[in-house]
Amino acid sequence: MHLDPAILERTGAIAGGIIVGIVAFYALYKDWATPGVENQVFKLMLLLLGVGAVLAILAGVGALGTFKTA
Amino acid sequence: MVESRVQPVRLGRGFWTVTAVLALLAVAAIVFWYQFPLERYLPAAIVTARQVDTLFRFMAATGSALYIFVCGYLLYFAIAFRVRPSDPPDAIGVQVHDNHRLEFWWTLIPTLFVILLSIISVRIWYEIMLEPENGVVVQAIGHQFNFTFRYPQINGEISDEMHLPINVPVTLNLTSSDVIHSFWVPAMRLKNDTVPGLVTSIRFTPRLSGRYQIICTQFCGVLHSQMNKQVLVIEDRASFNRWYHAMQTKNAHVSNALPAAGGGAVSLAGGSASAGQTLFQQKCSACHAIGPFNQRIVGPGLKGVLHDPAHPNLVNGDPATPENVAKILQTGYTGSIGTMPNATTNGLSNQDIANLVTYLETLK
Amino acid sequence: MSTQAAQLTHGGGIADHIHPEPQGFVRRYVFSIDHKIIGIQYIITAFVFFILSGLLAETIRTQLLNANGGFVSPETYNEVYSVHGSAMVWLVVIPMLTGGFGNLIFPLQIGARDVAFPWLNMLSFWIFPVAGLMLFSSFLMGAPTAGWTEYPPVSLQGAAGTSMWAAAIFLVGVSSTLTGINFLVTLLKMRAPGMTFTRMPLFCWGQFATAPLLMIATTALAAALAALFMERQFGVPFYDPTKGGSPVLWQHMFWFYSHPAVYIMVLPAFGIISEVLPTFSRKPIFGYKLIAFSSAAIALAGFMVWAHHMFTSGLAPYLQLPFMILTFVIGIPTGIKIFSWTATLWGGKIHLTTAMLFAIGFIALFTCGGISGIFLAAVPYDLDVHGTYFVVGHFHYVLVGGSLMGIFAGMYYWFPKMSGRLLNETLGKIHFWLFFVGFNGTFLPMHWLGVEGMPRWVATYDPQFEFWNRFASVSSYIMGIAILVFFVNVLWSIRNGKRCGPNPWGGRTLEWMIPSPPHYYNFKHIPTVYGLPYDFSHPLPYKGLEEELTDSPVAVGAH
Amino acid sequence: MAVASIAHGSSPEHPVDQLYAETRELRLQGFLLFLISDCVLFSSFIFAYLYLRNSGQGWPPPGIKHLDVAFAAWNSVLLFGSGATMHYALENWKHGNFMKYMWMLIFTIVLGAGFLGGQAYEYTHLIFGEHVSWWGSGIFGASFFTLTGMHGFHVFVGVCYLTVLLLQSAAGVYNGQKFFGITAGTLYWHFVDVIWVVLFSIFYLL
Repeated sequence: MHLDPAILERTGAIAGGIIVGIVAFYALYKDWATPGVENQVFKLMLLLLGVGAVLAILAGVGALGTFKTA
Repeated sequence: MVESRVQPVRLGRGFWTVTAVLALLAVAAIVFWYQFPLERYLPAAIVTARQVDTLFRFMAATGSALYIFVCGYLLYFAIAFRVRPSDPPDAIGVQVHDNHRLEFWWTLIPTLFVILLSIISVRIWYEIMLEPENGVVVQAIGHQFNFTFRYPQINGEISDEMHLPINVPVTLNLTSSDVIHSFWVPAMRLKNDTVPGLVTSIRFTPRLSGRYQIICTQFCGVLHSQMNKQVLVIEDRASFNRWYHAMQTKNAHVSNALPAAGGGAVSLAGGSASAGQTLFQQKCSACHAIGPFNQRIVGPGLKGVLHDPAHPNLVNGDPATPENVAKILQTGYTGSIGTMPNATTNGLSNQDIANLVTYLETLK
Repeated sequence: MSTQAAQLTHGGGIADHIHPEPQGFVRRYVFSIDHKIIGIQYIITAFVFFILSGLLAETIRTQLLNANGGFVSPETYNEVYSVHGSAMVWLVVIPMLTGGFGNLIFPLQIGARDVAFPWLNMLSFWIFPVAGLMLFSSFLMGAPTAGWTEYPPVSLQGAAGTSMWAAAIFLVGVSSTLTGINFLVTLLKMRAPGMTFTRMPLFCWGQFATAPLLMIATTALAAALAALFMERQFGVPFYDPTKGGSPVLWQHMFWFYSHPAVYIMVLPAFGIISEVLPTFSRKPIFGYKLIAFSSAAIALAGFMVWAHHMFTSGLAPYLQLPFMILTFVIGIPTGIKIFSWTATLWGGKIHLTTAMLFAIGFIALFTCGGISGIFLAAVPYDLDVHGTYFVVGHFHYVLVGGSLMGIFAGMYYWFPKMSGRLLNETLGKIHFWLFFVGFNGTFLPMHWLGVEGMPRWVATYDPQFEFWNRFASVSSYIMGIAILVFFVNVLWSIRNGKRCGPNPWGGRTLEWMIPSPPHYYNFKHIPTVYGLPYDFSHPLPYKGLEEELTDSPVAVGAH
Repeated sequence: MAVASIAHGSSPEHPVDQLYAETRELRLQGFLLFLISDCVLFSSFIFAYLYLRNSGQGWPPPGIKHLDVAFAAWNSVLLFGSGATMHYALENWKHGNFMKYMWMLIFTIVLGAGFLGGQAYEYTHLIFGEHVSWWGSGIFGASFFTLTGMHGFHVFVGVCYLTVLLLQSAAGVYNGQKFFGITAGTLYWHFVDVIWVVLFSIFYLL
């Protein structure tokens, strides 16, 4: 049976997105109390990273993305 | 920290005298600006021009008043408080750091002035923007280096004078065929840029008949300084109509100027290949080579565009016939290989299109 | 960047750390990492470019002597004023005020031994002359012609030099950005103990307000220039409407930089004036906090008004009003500054030295430029005079009458600190009066020329304007003579000027507490600061400066 | 040896002195400011892209067949993942787990390189498959290739920098107290990630 590479990519995106998202938000939760300038920046970055992961998941399930996928 | 240790500030008689003198000067300046006969130097050709003058008088009056006070005090202080030879070398001035009441007032007064100025400007801005829309519609197109004008019922473009009837609202649509120009009539106190690929419009009502210079105020190339030759003629309704009909008959043979994008097919009869060639150099050669299809500048090379067995179809898929080429020239093209603007943006009349197609046919 | 400070890796804290003075001419004066030398390098280089673009300016005025021009061809004329404008803005005023006086003075004033990243500092200096030469070399391949704003699409048609122009300005931008980062870190982290922000001299406040503008706004310009370069060289469509681009996009990106740039060019000058006035009127600056915070306010608001340069550009009408009103609002802090300076003179013991004359002249001329700026901010009036000589008059009042007068004030004020000698006061006063008269004669008539209908960027003009243009041209020659006097003065005084002690003017900021020229390490002991410098009735608010003027060796810092 | 140098960080040959602390402060601030101005650079181009996109000719422009969102999402996940591993690289360094740190760093480099490979594949597909080019495809080609190319270059620089970090840490350049290089690398890598979050959403999802 023929397998569309897009399916693989989407599954990869969803799975990876979930992992990265969990990791990012967990790290954010763990570092929440850390002091210091760079740690504040790190937290912001982790937050945005989590957002990125969520976006990747949404794109993977096809909820987002105006261009029609292949 | 600044210690607000304000010593009692004694302002001597000299200070008050100077203040009085400056006040007089300021009043004089205000009177001057409100009496100054601006329109003798620069007639107010349209209705809103006088509003702009009002704004100018207000800003000039308040501005000069403020300026007189600042500079007057500067001068007076610099002279009155200079070190005298009698002073000991280590003499110091009055050690006053600040005076909150004074600072409060000179923060509040400019703020109030700014509010007042904003109100006045906004009102006048509205009067300029809300000129009536129903009126003569004229299009002015900037070229390097002149303006051309299009009227609804006149074919072709008029390039020397722009006539307008007095006391009739005008909507002037501005665009450009090459680079940014700016359409300015000093007597109108109004200007707007003519931006290629963009149609902006200004609305106004002529109120004073006469001949006024049209000037380009945006640098547009080598001969920018020469781009002030054209004239705006404001005249009474009767002579305007006379001019209008004269133009209609004069341009009757010229094919209609503005093809509605994608509108009726162009008559390709009577195209002149030589005219087309010059036109091609001016308007097309920037993007199209006279070479084989894949010799691209931006668009494909056009050598033998109508006679190329390798490319029986045009880029938009239509068969390569003169009519379809004319259609592309008219409506423009956007596709994977790029974008070509339509005849309006390129400033091509149907006659131009006919000339171009005839020229392209000669390329074998 | 993190490697730039790598040489500070041994010894005590930075404040106590002195890297050994390099020996040999090259390491000392050419590739120096000493902020004082770098500052002087900036000033000299900027003055060289100032002479060049000054000559271009005189070329412009000579061309405009006659209504039909004829001195140079229109093409050349367009190249001349474009390079004149670009060079004056990017190669003269900005480097002089930030890289030059900034480097030279503010580390001394906050009691630091150098800027945060000395090597970065050297790098940003050496980028600058290279970029300058690139800009002027564009004459060889056909210089840009579309003015210093280089609006597309006409700049896309420009000669090959336009791309060179873009590259050069991009480099200057890189240099500015690095300087901004460097200065900001220095001001945030390297102030002497006790030097709180409300005790900083106002020149430092000027730099402190300027640095973020350099750092942020300049990067936006870099993007715009990169896009222009790519479009010109590789045909990547950003601005060309026939390929879907938008010419107005350039205007947004350009002015998003170039309006803050106006404040980059004037805030440090404000700072200089705020140093000169109290020193020579023997009186604290009036309303220190108001002046300091209004600088910050101006810098902040400067980011929100760029589109007031675009009222005629086909901007959506509803966008015009907010930009107009915000621009009016900027007038308030500026007005406050002007009033405070004027009030500083009141009840002083005013020494009318040349520096002081330039400071007072600055206030007079800058106020005029500010008021005509309000005119231009009002949309209805801007729709009339935008793109005319009124605008030319306005920004020359702000940039020449403002920034340049500030630069001259700074030169006369700090030249002793650079060289250990005074500039000649007599020549100085001649310089000032010639310059003041010539300046007003040149730029005042431009206002009514513009109102009556003389557009910018013209090589020939309507004969009705001939009289006032001739008047302006002749006055501009007087200005030229004044500048000549200044350079004669500098060259003469470097050798023969009266030797001066550490503090010829009786200034009270930290740079006057140490020898002139200062030692390589600036301070033997980093002083502790106890208050504002400007209070003449109090003893100096510094401790730990006792040995600065003795021959005792510098005591701290393990090498 | 490197391990040792972490284990007892302030060994005599690595005194943790006041100078280092202050220098680190300066470098940190300078580096953050540099990232800010770099961010402004990206923001300007992003502004340009959104401005052109909304300049009224419709989006996606005619002739642009499709951007492969599925593939892009998958590729982005690689980069985001590398961000997470980089974070844990720094964490492990701080807790002195040298080997874990090295592995995390290596993962980061591999994932980053993978992302670059994916982008290269996407470019070739667009250029040769779809005949979309940087200069010939109107504002789409211009903004897409300029922005993603700029970002790709940043990723490339990051990969090189992290490789250098890897070698340096192997050679024991850093120790338990002096590891600003690693902190800076992490900051930079996070920055590159976050920029991609924005680019991904505005180009593929918007």
